[in-house]
Amino acid sequence: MSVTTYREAVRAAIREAMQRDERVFLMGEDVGHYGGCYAVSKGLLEEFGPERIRDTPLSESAFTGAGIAAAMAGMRPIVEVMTVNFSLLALDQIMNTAATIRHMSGGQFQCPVVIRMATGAGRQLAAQHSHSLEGWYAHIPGIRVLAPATLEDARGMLWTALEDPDPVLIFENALLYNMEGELADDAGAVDIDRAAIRREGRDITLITYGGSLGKTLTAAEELEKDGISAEVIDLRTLRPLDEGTILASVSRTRRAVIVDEGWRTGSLAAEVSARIMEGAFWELDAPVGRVCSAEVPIPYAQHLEAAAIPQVPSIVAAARAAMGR
Amino acid sequence: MSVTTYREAVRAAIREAMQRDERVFLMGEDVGHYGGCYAVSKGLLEEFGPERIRDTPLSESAFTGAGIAAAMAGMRPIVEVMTVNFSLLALDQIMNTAATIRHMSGGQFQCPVVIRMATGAGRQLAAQHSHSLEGWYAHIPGIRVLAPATLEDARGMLWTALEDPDPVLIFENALLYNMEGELADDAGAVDIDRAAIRREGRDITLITYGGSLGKTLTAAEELEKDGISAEVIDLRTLRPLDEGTILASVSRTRRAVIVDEGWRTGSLAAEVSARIMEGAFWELDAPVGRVCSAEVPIPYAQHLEAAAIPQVPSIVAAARAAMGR
Amino acid sequence: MSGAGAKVHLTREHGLALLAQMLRIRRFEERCAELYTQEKIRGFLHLYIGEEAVATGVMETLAPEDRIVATYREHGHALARGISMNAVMAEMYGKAAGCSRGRGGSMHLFDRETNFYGGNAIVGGGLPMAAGLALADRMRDRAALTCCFFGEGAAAEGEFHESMNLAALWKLPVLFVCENNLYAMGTRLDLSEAETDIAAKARSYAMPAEAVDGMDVVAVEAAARRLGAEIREGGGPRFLECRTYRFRAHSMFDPQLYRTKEEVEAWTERDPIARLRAWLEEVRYLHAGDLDRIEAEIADEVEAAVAFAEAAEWEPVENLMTDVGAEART
Amino acid sequence: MSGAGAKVHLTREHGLALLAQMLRIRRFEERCAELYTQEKIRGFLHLYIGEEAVATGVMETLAPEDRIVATYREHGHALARGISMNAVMAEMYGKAAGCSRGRGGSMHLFDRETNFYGGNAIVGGGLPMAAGLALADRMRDRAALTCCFFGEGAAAEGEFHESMNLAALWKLPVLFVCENNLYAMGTRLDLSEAETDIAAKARSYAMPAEAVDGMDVVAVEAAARRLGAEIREGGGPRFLECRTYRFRAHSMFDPQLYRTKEEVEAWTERDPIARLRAWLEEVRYLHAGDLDRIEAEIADEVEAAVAFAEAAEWEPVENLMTDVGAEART
Ligand SMILES: Cc1ncc(C[n+]2csc(CCOP(=O)(O)OP(=O)(O)O)c2C)c(N)n1
Ligand SMILES: Cc1ncc(C[n+]2csc(CCOP(=O)(O)OP(=O)(O)O)c2C)c(N)n1
Ligand SMILES: [Mg+2]
Ligand SMILES: [Mg+2]
Repeated sequence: MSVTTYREAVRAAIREAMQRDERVFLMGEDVGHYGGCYAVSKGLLEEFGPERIRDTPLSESAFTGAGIAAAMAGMRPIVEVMTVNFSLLALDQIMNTAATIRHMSGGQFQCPVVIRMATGAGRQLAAQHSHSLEGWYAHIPGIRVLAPATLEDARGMLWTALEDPDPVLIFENALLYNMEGELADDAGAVDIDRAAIRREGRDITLITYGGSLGKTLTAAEELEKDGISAEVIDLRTLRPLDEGTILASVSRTRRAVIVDEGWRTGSLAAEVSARIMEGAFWELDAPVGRVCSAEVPIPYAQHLEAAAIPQVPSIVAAARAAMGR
Repeated sequence: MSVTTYREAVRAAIREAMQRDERVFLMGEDVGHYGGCYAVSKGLLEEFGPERIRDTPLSESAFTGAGIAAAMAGMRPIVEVMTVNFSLLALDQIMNTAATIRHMSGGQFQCPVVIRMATGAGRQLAAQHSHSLEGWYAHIPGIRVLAPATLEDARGMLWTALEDPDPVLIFENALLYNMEGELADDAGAVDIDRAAIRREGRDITLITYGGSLGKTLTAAEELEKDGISAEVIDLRTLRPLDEGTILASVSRTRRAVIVDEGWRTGSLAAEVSARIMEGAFWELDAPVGRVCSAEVPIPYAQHLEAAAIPQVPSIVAAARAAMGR
Repeated sequence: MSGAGAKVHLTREHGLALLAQMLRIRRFEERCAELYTQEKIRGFLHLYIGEEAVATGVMETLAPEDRIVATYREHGHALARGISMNAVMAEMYGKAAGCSRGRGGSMHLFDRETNFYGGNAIVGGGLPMAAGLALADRMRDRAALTCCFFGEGAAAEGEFHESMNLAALWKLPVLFVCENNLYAMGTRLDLSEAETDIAAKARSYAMPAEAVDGMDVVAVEAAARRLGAEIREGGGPRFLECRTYRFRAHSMFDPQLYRTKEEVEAWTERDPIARLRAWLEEVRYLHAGDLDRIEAEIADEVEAAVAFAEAAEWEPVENLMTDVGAEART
Repeated sequence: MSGAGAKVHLTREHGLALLAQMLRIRRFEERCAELYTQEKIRGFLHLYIGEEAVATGVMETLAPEDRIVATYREHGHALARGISMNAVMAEMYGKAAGCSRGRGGSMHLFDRETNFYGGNAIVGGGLPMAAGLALADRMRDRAALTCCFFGEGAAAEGEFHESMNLAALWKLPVLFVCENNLYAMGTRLDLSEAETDIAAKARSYAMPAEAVDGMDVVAVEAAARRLGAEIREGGGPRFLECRTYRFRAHSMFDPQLYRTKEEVEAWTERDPIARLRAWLEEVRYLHAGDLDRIEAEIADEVEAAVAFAEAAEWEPVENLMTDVGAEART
């Protein structure tokens, strides 16, 4: 075991992939000379050179599209879109090409691209730089959507994603990059199919992912003090959803709250709630609750931003409400 | 009353708006010389001239952004994005500018733009031309999303939308353009806040919008033959949702099925289901069902496409299942 | 042939092959138009009639390992590239034997065998794809170029700009072929572009570019061959603007309010097929009976394709979800 | 001043005003950098230090009815346009008295009073906005121009391409001002553009364009005035590339691995403030005590702004949802 950070874990994953498979390369804005907007790729240019650590112009649509096509032609590109906020400029390529090409071509072409991006609010970056759209992306058939919330997943999801023959989007919550913890020295690839139970509990299931996992675990501790035993599910893979794990847990606890940094209406939390409705209605002792972001463009001021996104107290309150307390 | 079509109703609405308010103009690809991709704006160039019926280059981001800004500077533009499929190219301007500008500027600027687009599958246009993303757009705070499903709404929503001080997106299901029916000669502005009960019923609530309204009404007729009395709600406004109407109906009927042409995961139907979970759980006699599109890029072949999107039999089946039959 | 064409030493055999290819595309599409009225073909149908010299001329110069990216107006490209007419016609019908297994239709012809990457229906959407395919080839030291066809309307899209720069910046082996038919649906070039010289646009990315008479198949071929050679020598991307004209409506729904009959007629006089034929007659390459033979062969091929498509199976509806993702992960 | 500047007849008063404006921006930002380390200012902070001549020179030429669109690096533009330093500083603090009511922060300064349309943090996102504001003015016969600032990095974006064409095609009254500071974050111009001559790019849209020494405030002002006059005469859009340099890091998180100290030092020698000051001394416009007086006034203004921001109220958290939509529909 060594102490590491989420940032370093992502970097180690990229390095290893580059070493293992020469078809892998990293491409995006400022991944090279700048060292990565969040310093994730720092040092990689020196190690692998500018062909494989490829700085791009500010052309989100073209370089994302180019990565998609390079994957179709046999490479294994890791496209870094600096943040999800800018990915809207590349959405046409993602939805209309990457996600459709296999089906539309009758299975002839495939697109094993990995597209990584930072996501999330909480750093006072205001309305245009604080989107949490990973749940929204999970609407699109033909892609897989991952949200690594732990060091293990930051370290291990990338390789599995690169081995996937279809496009995989990886959303890294920017607040996690500095998260520190222990990681096994031989940590490696992890599955990208199943949700994980991060904490076992009996009374209620709290379902979350990405940047909200930490808050949700803290909330579970608080609830424990109240005598409420909360199970915490980290979805990990937002598309396709691991419905089995969710339904099994909720069927046991009979109550659930979903914590999701996306805006409430049309959130992934809504989908999870609907799935529970469909799959475990008769098991429920109370309506499933949601703790999501307020439906507001995220404001700059710290207190307003904090009020706009899920926080430990709001999670605790929702869980208590679901317990009828 | 006169017989008219949905297409003509939209055209009449545009004409009237242009006549009533000289700040109104129409801008988009092929709205002028071509006469509109769906012939909606046919004849308007001759009547109003090229300044106000403004053909644009194939530049979705720039002309949508320009419309947004022209609204900020006192005009009342109607931006036509030919179809929702191309609107992804303009999404940055919609989400990062139109939807945020009022809040981000502390209320100093407002953006009374109307953005219209055709939406929907069903015409064998395959994966890149068959998106139904209006429910997906309903995720975004700061905009209003409308889905006119009737001649009255096609005729009446535009003016109300133009009077709205905030951005309004209007989604016209392309299959409706040829829909014919009677319309009052003095038909005019309609509210854009409330859902409408299109058919009263006692046993189950079918909730839908846009292109699926017709199928849902047909399904209700079929169900009637089975002795099931279905209420049909047309959401009309997808954002903000008229939760009151939904919950009141479901609380009466105690059962609901949502019909939504969007892909199932992360659909607007999920949001409606979650709202019912939160607001009427104790009233429900059965889990709320969803009839959505299959999670597949829409295929070209007619039988495959038909199988991919909601149809009368699938609606009937879902309603029967919710009735426990 | 005129201009550039005159300098090319065309054999009789090659001249006839070009004529046959263009005719083949023409007759195929004429048949498609009929089938559309019979509702055998549905969705959108964009005919290439009038522009056949472009795909025909360019495709002559490409090697099997080269890659092709085209638009929704790509029947001509698919046929000229060598996708069988049966597979293309079956795709138009939406049958399982279609070149995209019935998923794509007219706008989405694909073929792995011939490196045919669609059939892309988002205007401008194919350009980043071309850059990416070429990037992969460059990184893999694969000696191939990617040929990307698109209309002049696409030049207004942001994706055009970004892709042109990327290709030029990274010196990618792409041959950009702009089919300038003067209209994007009903929007005339000068109503959509401040600068109407398309080749000049390309040069603003420091990319060598030329314009050629797109109604002259020999000139198109010569230019594409020259530019292709430069690309293959490692010179980076090249741009070829082909000045052409669409004789038919944009799609089957277009009343063509935006152009005059006179304009269409004037361009029809420059029909690339008639022109090549006249020249072949002039130089006595076209012998008595040649044309009838070619037409007969094509008619046979087209009718065989129709018969094939008619007889072909529908994909079972249970396979709706096939190919959304890979069956098993590799 | 050098070049173009030499030909301008500058009064002493005007020269001192330019110096004071640039110094005002410089001192304000230096103070902001301190406040950032004290965590009074949070989020991203992009300093304009080194580039003050651009906003200062251009803004001199604009009329009150003109509109301004800027980027996330817009403190200088906001101050030069006349938004009070108090309101700007309070915004940096996130206070309710801020020019965006605390919603925007450093990247999103807005002011209706002075037609200041942000503070836009999507690179290239302001360009369609500029086109649209200008379109509205043209359609309303309002005699005003829209001045749009953006970095050279934005020139690679599709939104740049589309907006340039739209503005040129429709002859919209826009003055595009490209602040070419050679880097987009850490990406040097020649690593992101095949054609590095930015003004030449603009010309490819049939838009008249010039490049000017962006470290020479007088030259910037002269060029902006000339181009502005052409726009006001109905000549359509104009493009001004200002060659400048950012002395500080891109934002507060940037270790500047991508450029050498020597390069930064060489550019620092061309500091627009030092340069104007030297010239003002040379021509004896700057009298003894002038500079001290100016600096003292600015120091007072900056400290007053800090005090104002410190004392200002926070927006009540109950108002979180204010201004998502209009209170009442009009
Ligand atoms: C991004 C996008 N916008 C709009 C359309 C609708 N559309 C389809 S073809 C076309 C015209 C394209 O013109 P051009 O590029 O010149 O090609 P041509 O059809 O003339 O061959 C338009 C506007 C589209 N498919 N994609
Ligand atoms: C669309 C988009 N992509 C990426 C970013 C992240 N980013 C912020 S500033 C910047 C560099 C912009 O460079 P330039 O346009 O030259 O302006 P400068 O910062 O040099 O003033 C980048 C990449 C962004 N804000 N928006
Ligand atoms: Mg064209
Ligand atoms: Mg720069």
